[in-house]
Amino acid sequence: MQFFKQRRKQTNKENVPAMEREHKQPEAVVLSADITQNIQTLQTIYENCCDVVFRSFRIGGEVNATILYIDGLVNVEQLNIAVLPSLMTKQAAEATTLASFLKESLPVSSLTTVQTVAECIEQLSSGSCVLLIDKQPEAVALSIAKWEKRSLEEPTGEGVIRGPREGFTESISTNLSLLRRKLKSPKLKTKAKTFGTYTQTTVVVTYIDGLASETLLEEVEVRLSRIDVDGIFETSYIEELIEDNPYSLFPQVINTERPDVVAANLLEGRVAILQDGTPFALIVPASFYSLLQSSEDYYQRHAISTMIRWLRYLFLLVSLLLPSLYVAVLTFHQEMVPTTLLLTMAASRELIPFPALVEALIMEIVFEALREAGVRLPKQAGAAVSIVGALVIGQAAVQAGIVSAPMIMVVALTGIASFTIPRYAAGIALRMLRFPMILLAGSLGLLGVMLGLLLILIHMATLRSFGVPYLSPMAPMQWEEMKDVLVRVPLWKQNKRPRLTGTKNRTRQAPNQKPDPLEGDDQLSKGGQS
Amino acid sequence: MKRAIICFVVSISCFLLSGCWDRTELNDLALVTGIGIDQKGKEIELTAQLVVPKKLGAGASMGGNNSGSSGGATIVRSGTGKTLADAIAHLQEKLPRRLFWGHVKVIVFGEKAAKAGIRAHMDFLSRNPQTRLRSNVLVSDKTAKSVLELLPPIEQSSAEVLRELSNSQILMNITLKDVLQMLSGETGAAALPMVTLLPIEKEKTPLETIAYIDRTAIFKGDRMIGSIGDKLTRGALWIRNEIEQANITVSLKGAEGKITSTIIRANTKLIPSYKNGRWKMTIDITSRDDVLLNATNLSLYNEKHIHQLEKALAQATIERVNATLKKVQKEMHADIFGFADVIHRKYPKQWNRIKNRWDDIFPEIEVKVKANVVVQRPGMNTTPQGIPEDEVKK
Amino acid sequence: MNTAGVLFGSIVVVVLIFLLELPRFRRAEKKEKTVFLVLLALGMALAVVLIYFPDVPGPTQLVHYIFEPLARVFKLE
Amino acid sequence: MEKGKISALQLAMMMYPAIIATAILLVPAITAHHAKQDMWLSPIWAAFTGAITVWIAIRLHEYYPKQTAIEYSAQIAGKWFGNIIGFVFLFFYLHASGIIVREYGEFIIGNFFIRTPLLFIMGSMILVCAFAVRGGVEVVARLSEVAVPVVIVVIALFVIMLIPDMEIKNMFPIFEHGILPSLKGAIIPQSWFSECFLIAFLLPYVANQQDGKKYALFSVVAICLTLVMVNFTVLFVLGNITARFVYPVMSAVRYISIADFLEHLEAFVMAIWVAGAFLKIAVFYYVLVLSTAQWLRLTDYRLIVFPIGFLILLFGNWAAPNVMELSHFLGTSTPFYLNTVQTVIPLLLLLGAKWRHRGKKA
Repeated sequence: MQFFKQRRKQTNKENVPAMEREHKQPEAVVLSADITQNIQTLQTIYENCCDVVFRSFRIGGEVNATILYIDGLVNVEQLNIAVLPSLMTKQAAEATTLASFLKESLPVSSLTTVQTVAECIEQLSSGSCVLLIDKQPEAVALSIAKWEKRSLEEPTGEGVIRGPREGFTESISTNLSLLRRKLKSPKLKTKAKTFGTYTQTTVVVTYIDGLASETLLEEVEVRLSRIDVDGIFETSYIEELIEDNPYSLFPQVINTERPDVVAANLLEGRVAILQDGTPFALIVPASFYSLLQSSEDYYQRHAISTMIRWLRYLFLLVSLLLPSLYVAVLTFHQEMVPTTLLLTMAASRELIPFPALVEALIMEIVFEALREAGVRLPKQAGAAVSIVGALVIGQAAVQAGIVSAPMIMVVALTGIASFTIPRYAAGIALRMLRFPMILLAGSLGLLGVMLGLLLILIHMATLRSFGVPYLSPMAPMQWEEMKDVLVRVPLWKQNKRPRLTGTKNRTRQAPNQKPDPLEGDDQLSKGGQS
Repeated sequence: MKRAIICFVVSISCFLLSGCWDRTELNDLALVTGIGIDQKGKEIELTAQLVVPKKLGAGASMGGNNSGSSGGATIVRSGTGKTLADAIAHLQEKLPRRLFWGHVKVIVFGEKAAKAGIRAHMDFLSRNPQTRLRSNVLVSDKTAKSVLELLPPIEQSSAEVLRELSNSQILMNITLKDVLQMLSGETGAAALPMVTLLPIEKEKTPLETIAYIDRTAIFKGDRMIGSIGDKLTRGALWIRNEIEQANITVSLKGAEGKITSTIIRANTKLIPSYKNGRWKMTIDITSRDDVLLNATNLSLYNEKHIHQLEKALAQATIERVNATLKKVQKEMHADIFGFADVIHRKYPKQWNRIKNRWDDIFPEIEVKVKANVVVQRPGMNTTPQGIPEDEVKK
Repeated sequence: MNTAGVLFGSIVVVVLIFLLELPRFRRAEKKEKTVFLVLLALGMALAVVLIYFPDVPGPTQLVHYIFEPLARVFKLE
Repeated sequence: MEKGKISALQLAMMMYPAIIATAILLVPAITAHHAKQDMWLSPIWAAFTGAITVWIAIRLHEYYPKQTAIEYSAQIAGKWFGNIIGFVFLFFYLHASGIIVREYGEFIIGNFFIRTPLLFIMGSMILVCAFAVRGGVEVVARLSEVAVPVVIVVIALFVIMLIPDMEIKNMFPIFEHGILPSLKGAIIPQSWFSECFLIAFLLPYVANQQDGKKYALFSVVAICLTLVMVNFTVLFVLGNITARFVYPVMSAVRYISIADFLEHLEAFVMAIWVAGAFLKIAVFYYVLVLSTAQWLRLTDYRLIVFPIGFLILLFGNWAAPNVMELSHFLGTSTPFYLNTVQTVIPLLLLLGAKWRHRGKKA
């Protein structure tokens, strides 16, 4: 596929001369039959780790054994009540083989035998207990992990009025279970990988077999395989390492904390990347319009969703252009404003010491600062500083004659407009772009605004996200796809999957599902009720 | 990284370079709402009516403590020079702010200036990229300055007053574009609305009187040759098919009192004809009216009375049109009705032959006026109100 | 605008183009490098000529000279 | 060299602004000067040239489906002579781009930014275009798809908003002096239509070749209809003074007034028009850069984008000393110039190609 022609050179990694990255050599050691040696090896590895517990005991009072676990990751209660007693009882020694004994009498569902020190460490980190037994060249890992985690909550970043209210949490297994509960088909594939030399973070690539195209999957694999970092704490790390244009302001990947969004996108043939430790999942490929869609668009009535989408597109332009248009009109094209309005503006600007351009810049920067402060401030103080604070400051600034009243309106409207964009990442990109736009408007008026707009469009037209043109389906035009961009057509008309991602299996549902009581065999509407 | 720095430096320097050039702050503009052009001896005097936002702001934002000084939001400044551009340059010298012509509503010519010719001024006004082709053009019976100086009690500026009056379509409504079209058209004549100053009332300052449109200035070529009053103007509007609002009052035979009707829709057709080397023009007027006032004792539910009324109305219209024709066609010889265009459209070949002699031919054209008035509704009353039932003539 | 300013400006433009394209320039083939440099030099030379002799007849005059007789035939004025 | 692919629809979308953008500004005045009240008819005559040029380009394309005009002229006319034809094209497109940029600059400065230096206005536009051209044919095509609908909507709005001020009587008498004035008025617009030859450079990159012909002709019709609409509007509004304005459309836009509020939209219309002009310059610029690279047999054209942009800027400055001379040039010798390069030379090439392929096809 020609989209992927710019596949990155793999040479980068080899060029680096055997980096001083810590080698995994000591852990590659195979466990020996001597338990003391094993314990010693592990103790040196876990030197100065107070949370690693070594508990020695005898199985059935005869065989030396040690159980290792990391405090806080393991269900100690189960260990105390179920595992240790059954190991310590007499019968243990009477069993024919150790393996059969463990299988028969340990009340733990998942048992793994491990051969190497490295595996031991991996099991310990993921919350298993490792059981070392004397004279055995292998250990047994009992997975009785349990750690504190957040319960399911409504995602705060993507609220809906109608729609499922559960969001992802920081635990990957919970997230996968949420997803699995929505897509019960075995075609939902989840491929795990581990990233981060130190963090050893689990990253899961999920897709639906038969819907996601192989080229896309392959591309995701290739890009992920290039990642070699020491730690990953958020999917944004992955995003930054796999996106197409690292310099762009625009997000080229959708991030969401809603399982329903991920599930719906998987059904359109996209690929999702989940990561342990963060509620945010990545979805690729993204197009600009997919960033302007909210999951609720599909849960509300279609006509209303269509209108709300248009409103969103309008306010997208407002959030990008309003301050620059204001500056351009006020300093270059005064004839455009109706006379009465212009006179009102002139009257309110009469005592303002700054040029309109400076005024706009000051106020926009103040607004951004207030927004940022609102996010960072402790919750108790945050509310006071937010919009209310802005309004109070604005009112005072107008009365003091520092800023004109129309400017405050423009800034407030711009700020609000940028929040109508459902994806925060896209909204903030446009908010940042309005600063260069204001500067352009201040130097070339509407011409400058247009040139700036063209530059942004050129950039967007050049962008691709995993082979999909960023502006599709607008450009390149796919009229068929506009049903989910210009409008949101009713569900019974969305019979085909999007062309760019769902090429493998185009048909989404049975045709002719438009409800039509008079045509169908609906008993009630035929007047057949007695 | 290096490229980022270069891009940043370049964009910043571009921005700094362009700081001056065409950027003008609103605070540095003098907003002109009306232009007056007068002839002072050999020189042109240009009067600009400027809005002072400071005075507006006092009324608008500070809570109306001194908003009583109504109409004081405009001032008038003049400059003189050999040409209009010269005069503007002189005017600009006297002002701390840059003149801004983008909001010019009206252009007023003093009578003297109009008589001296307006072509050069028109050229300037349409050449300037700031002025609007939609500005209304008027002629003042005194100086243009005296009109713009007025401080109207209702509107913000006298320019606004004149524009509203023009747009109300009772008399002529002529924009800069229309003037340009008339001047460069085949007719060689133009008609512009004319402003009259009302005499000053007692106990009022001279600036508190009002100006209103009640005449029409007739131009031949680009010079004003005379003017006609409001009645004749109506006649002209009838012929030009521009009548929008008009009341016609007639009295009927055999009844005392008068009936006034108002025009709902009117249409005029000019039909030229050419026979034996003579040009004839038929003016065919059709109008639909409603009765507005009935001071007679006639019941308008009688068809006979309606016919009578219709005839009387038609007659009144014809008389009005004829009066206008007499004055404008026969005395002034100015084709403000667009006869030339009509003939040109209908008889393009013959037109090319008579084009150069049009000034001689126009006064000789025989004009026949036909009017057809249909009264549609009697208003809210059936029989006349306020008289006993038996006095009503059924 | 004064000539020195324009001259300085065009030098800045040429240098900027060169700097901006430097990464691509390094990777390019020899032929492309030559074409790139020749085009830039042409531009600079033309800029200098235009700055000092702004009225030097250009392509427009040439074309006009060739085709004007035809225009006269069709009486386009 | 160019690996991108465009669709036939995108081709049409690129052609439309490539002709409309400047045609809509200058042509109505020149047409009105010759054709008076028959000016609305001229674009229809003019469109024939467009159709012929498109036909020539498509026939040539059928002979050499994978090559642009530069490449096949070397094949048809031989290496030495073909290179000369290639150079004529190069020079023409450089000169034409310069003139277009100059027209753009003069329009912007004459109407809006009187004190801003011409070089700055032209330079900023060329810079923006250069970024688009570096993105390749796909980017230019996508930008047209985004911008052209907006341009069309704004033109339609402009017509609709002027309806209250239209006077249909302005178009009479039709054919006052016969059909000749309207034909004469068509000479200038038809040369604009000959710019359709641009498709000869873009057709090899069209993915659905079969539809190329259909969409190219469709585009010619759309351009023709737009010009007719615009001419009608200008004629109805301005009447006999149309020819007296340098940019009649802009003067008509100035006249728009709806409810005392929607007034003076010219700056807004200018901004949208700039998008159209951008596309026109970008398409010409792209063709110029691509042809230069092909003529010199380079492997990549991206490196020469900026140097050529600098040359275009200089040519724009060099094109004419002032607007009057530019208008005079555009009104007199331009049509013959444009037609010679874009219609006559391709026609000769087509004859040559026929001769070379004689007897090959049944």
